[in-house]
Amino acid sequence: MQNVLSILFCLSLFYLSVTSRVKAYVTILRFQGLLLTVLLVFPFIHHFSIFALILPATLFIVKVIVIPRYINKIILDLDIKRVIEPTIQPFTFLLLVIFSMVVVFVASNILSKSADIETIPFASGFTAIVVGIFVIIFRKKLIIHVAGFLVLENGIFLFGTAVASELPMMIELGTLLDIFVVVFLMGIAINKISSTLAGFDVTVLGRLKD
Amino acid sequence: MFEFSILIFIPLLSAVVCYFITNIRLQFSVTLFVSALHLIFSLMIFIGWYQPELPFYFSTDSLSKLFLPVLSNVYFWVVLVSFSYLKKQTTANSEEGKKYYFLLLNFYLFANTAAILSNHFGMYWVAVEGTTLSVAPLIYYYRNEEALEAMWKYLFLVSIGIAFAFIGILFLTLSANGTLLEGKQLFFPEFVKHASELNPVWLKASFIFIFVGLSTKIGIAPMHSADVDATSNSPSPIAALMSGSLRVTALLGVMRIFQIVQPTSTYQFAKTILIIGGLLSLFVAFVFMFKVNNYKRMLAYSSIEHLGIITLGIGIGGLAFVGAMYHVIYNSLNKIVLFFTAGNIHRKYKTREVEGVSSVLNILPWSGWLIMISFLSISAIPPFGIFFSELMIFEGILFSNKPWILAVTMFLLLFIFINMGKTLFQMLYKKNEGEIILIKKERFEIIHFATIVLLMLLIAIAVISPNILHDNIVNISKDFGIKL
Amino acid sequence: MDLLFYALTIQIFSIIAIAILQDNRKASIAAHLLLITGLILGFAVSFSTLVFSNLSSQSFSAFGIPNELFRFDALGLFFLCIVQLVAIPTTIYSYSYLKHYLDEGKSIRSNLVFYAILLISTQMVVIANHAVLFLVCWEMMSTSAYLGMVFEKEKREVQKGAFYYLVISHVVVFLLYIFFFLLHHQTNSWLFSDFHISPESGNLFIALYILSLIAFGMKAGFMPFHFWLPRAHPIAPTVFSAFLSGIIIKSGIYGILRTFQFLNPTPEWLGWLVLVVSMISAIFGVWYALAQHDIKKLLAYHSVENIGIIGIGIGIGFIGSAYQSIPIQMLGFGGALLHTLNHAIFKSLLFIGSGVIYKNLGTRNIELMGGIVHRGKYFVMLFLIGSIAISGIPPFNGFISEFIIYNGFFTTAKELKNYYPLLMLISAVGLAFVGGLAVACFTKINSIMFLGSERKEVKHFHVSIYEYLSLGIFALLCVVIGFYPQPFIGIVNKVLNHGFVPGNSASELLKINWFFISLIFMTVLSGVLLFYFWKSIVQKKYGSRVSAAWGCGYGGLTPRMQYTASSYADELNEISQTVLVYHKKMKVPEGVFPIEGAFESHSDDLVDSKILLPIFRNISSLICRINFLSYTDIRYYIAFILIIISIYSLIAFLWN
Amino acid sequence: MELISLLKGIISLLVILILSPLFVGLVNKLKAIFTGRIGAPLLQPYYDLKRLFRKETINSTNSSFISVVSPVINLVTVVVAAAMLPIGFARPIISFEGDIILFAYMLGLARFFQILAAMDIGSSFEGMGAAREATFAVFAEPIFFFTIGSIAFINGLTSIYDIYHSIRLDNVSYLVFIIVCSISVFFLAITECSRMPVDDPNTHLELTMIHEVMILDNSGIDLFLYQYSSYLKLFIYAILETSFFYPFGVRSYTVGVVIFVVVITILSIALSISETITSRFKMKNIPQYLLFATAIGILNLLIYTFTK
Repeated sequence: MQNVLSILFCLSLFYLSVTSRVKAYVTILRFQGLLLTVLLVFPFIHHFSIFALILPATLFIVKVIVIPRYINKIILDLDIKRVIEPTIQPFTFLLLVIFSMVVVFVASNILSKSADIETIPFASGFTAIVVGIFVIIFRKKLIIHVAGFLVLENGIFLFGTAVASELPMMIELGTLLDIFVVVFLMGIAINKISSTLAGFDVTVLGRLKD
Repeated sequence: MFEFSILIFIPLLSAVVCYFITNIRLQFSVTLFVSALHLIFSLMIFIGWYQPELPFYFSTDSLSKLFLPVLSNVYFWVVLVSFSYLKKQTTANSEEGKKYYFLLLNFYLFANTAAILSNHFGMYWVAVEGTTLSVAPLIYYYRNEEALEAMWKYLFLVSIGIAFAFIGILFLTLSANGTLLEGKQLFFPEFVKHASELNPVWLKASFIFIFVGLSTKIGIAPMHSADVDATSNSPSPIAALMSGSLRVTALLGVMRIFQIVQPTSTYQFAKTILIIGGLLSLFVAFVFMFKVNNYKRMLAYSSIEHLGIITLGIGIGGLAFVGAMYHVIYNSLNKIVLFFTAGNIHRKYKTREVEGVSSVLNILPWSGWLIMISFLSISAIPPFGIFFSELMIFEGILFSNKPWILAVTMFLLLFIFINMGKTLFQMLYKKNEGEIILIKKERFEIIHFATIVLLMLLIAIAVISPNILHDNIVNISKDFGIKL
Repeated sequence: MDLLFYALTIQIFSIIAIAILQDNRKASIAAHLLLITGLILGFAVSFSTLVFSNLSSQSFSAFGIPNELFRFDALGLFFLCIVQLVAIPTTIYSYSYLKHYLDEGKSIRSNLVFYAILLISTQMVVIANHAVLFLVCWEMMSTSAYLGMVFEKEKREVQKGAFYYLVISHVVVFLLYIFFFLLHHQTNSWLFSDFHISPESGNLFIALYILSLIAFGMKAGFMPFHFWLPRAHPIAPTVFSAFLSGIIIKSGIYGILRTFQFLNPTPEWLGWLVLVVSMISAIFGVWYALAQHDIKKLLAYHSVENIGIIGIGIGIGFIGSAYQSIPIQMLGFGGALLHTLNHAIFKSLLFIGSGVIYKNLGTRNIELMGGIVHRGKYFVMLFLIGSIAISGIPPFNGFISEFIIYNGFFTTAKELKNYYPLLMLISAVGLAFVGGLAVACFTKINSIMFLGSERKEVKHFHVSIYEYLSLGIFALLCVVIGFYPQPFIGIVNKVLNHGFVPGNSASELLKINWFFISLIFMTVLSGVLLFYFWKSIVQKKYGSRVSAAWGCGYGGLTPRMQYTASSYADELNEISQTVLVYHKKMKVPEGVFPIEGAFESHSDDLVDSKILLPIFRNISSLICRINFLSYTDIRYYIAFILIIISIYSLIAFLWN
Repeated sequence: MELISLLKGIISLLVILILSPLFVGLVNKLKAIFTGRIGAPLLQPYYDLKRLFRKETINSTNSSFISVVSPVINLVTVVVAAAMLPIGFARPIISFEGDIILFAYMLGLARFFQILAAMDIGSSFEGMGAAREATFAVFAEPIFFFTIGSIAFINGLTSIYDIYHSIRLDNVSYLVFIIVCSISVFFLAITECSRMPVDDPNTHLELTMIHEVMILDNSGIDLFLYQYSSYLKLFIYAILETSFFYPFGVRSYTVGVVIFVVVITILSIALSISETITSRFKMKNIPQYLLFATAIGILNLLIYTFTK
């Protein structure tokens, strides 16, 4: 089951790498959030407890509802153009993603010998991290950068579930809170940037140099 | 529980208070009170007048005992000068910045204290992220384009770095698989206890990720850029806060994982990585000192350099490690002085470009002489503390198994000194033609008082060298398995 | 020894006095008084200890201060005496110097504070016994000297030269770090009194010596490390350049002698190395000096020369210690020590004199001076005494120390037969050559600056009583040591006997017939006076008058027709053109109605202008071409994270 | 015994003081004869001195106390230097370990003041002379050390008296060595006393002179002192030269004196001949000339050191 979800996750990453619409990113973020929630809820089917549901609930609220809405709001307010501005061809990007994915899978397969880990969630989580970085590196729009950052965070989350360690709930919540605040601040920053610098991609951020 | 509330809850509380009261002066007094309280308590804990028993996820050991006073000292002075600074430093749209200034400071204190006192990787991670979040708006105090850009870069890059650190932490849990620690919590003490059983492959990976991730906050090259931007564009007290305490807090995390790595087979590897990082930072500082034309950036690079020296010292180990611990203290003190005085100059000349500044010694005698003296002290000239700590570090390097590093370090430091001196002295001495120097007294302000006290402290600690400090540092090096 | 620390404390009080007293003049008076009292007291204590007490015990306990921090052995006390002796008149001069600036309404507090710190730290340097304390005092000395140097900080060349000096002292201290680390590591102690390493330790021994020679030699200004002197001395305020040249460069000598105490016996080649380097420094130092027109720069190069002469003595001493020959060591080191004292005296005299001239004429270019003798006769006499002394000409103190060094040559030749006479002879010839050049140089500056008629109209020439006092004290010392050297020789002998030249019995220094020499000098003096009276009587009888000089029948001689400094030195400079980087610019008047012609000669420092600066320029241009790190786009930053992580992982993968 | 040797010393000093003008006169006379003139009488120098003594002293308007004391210092130092020279194996008055250094430096003192006095006039003629004097002195010093000094270093003797005392005839290489030494001393003498071909004592072209031009503006008693000390100087170098040629091993004072007289005459003949047949060098070439003399000394020394 976990593996299935992970595969879906990877598919979402592929879609991410070929799509050229800003909206699609938000949808993908929603989708991934949903996947992660399911992934968390899944164990509780056997032994149910309200208390244990707090974490998935917050996850759902933060990652599926609040953050995507917030991003959408920013996009609408600043009416950012619908198309992203890639700095390389989508095809090349896809190749890059596939290549890194293969590398990650092979590597994690090798590594799984030394420690027992479910290869597929682990690898797909890691791939998500790499892809997130790629998105940030090869896209210009700041909002897309935020999306990339979120993809990366999702990857980390998936990967965290994969390494089968239960971090205490308090800390999980703290993590979520942090992510939320970060995104919130970034949103404000983007607003400011678009207002003061009249633009919302990295090319306007070139003042600080020696 | 009492001291816990003093150290962690009261800052949070006062942050809330600051949210509700609008009067800046009142906010200031509350914050100052809190900071003084914090300073007293951390000193008492450091001196060991009583052992605080802290709740879950928190505890004190020799390392945090050392780092806590560093934090609260820096914080205290920053708060002390902040009020006069805010009064003077009014740009067109820094009003709302003022509104949240003290709130964020308090929140920063809360988060940073939590980070230092936490004995759990997860808690540490959350707290460090918290410091980032509290500092980022403070960087944006001036509400101008540079500040905005700096804030964005800092926030974004550091968040990603922190994310990587989180991956590192996860790797650490992985490395614990199949040992007693499996399924246990990520407490440092347990890990330190059973370190030898950890799986080396994952341990290596986790060290790499945590080190690189936190480097974005420490400012280890090549992840230093955002740090430099942030330090050079934030208001001076915040810059002092960042290079004085924030970087050190991030360094704490690296030292924690280093402490875990120490008894294992990964130790040598970790040392090598640290040495590479330190040398890279030195090199970066060396390169940019040649072309820097903005004195606040210059100071930022200088703190890159000194964090690099500290990392190098930790990586070398032995006497260099002890030197590095001393260096942490002295560097934080010295950085405050430098940034405060630089702030004065900025306030007078309204520019950060070196070209725009001239004959400071005549126009601002106090600040001019103070910045000159603090420059001399940062470039390891006695009787200031840095001299002694660098002495230790150098000797440690010379008698480690890689003495050639000393040659490289000295070469880089020499050129850093030359270029920094050239830039600074040009500012201090240069007299534009046709400019009439009228020797007028600069008013003696709280900020000068603070800097003078700090310089005195810098000398006093070095000359008196209190036993408590020395013993504490010896304990730390014991924890790190260093035989002296 | 407590008294000595009281003396130091009194000097420290001067700083406080400056801090608390509001009125500049009061502050300056109080500070100078305190400094001078402290110095006199200190000198009295150290001198009496050096002379009267038997210095058998290595270290005295001073109140409170534990023994190992300070140490009052013979060598330290000797240098302490030199420092204080020179510091007293310099401080007296400093008062009138600063008074001059006070009248202009310039703030002198900072300068005074740094001067006080400089004095105190320099005195501490020579008595420090703990290596770290030594380093601390050493750095404070260099740094306060720097801070004092930038007194006239608005001037570009002041900033440059002073900073140059600061950088050099930074390099020196880096080298000293390594030097002391190695010693510490070897002897497992920080105390000078415990440092001793025998040549058996092979490479370490050599490495230590090389380090110490480079570091201390750089401070002392041996060639090729002399380049900072001619830059730092001219721009410093006179008080500081006098102290710099009189004392601070001697701290390098002190260091080298200490090193010898730590590490002996020396291998012979080391002695030769030192000897050759010093010979080069002496010859080319004075030759460079000959090519200068800036009086202070010229004197700076003369410091290089004299350091060279001291170094020759040390080299002889090293050779002696290689052969375990006591007489050679006595003469070599004795000559070095005495010349250190002498040079401290007359170089300070000359620098202060140049300061007086600068104050009155407002220029340091000797081509614009002349005829000062008609303004200040006694001043010129004092300066002349210094010049004769520094040229090593009898009957003043310069001759005495050079005489000892010559005797060192003779003794070395006598003691160690085979090819030594030849080598020693060549060295002696070198020293004689230096003497000749020095005569040429000092006749040049004395005659051009003082004699003849005024090339540039001198408004007023006033020498204050304080200036006369300090100059007078120095001149008196020159004369006394020249005419009656025995006691000083005795002191030097004592210094050498105590913990320097091991196991010495009958001293070669005292064997020299000093009595006879001073007798001869007396005869010369009395003879001169006698003949002078006789001559004046004769002149009364046959009359004497004043008339214009002979100009081939051309009456209208003007000051500009006098011989110039550059033409005076031209023939000698031509000979070593390449080393001196000596170039002339000449505009010959041509045509039927010639417009005015022009001529100027100029000499750059070889090491400075041809080696160091190009290297530095190349490095900086190279570095400024590096810009792979200075991207402004955040995406590169993130890419860096990815790259560095993969690199580290690669390292981890390839590990062992 | 002590007293007698002291007496001998005083006598020899007196001899030097008295005979020095005569030597100059002798040289000039011989020169005149060689050039086919009758020439001035033998005692002409004495007459000159007498005349100058009577003249009125004239100082330049620019001159200062330097030019007042300089002639005196000049004379006194030269006399003291003269007092270190042995004549016919009488121990000179001043003789101690290392007096060879003092000898050289005493002459240095004389030169120092001579140059200053020349510059004191403030005319460029004297300037030229002074500059040349200084320049050539720099190269003359080494010659002195390479000749007499070399003997000192080889025998480990540092007193002029002992040095000459130690001269032996026993082995040939040493003899050769001594002879060549004497040759380069001859060069030295020519330079120091500014004779041909370095300088022309009786030219009257200001631009070409060295010593003469330095005292161009002096007169009366000053000139008297200068002249007398220059005569002394020439004679001193002559003695340095002749002392090489003592019949080695003879230790009798009278014989020594006799031979001294003989050798002095021979030397004066040699000097006058050389002055007759050579002509002045260009100023530029004089350093080469001096270096040549030095080279002889070095070569000689090398040969001697490595043939033993």
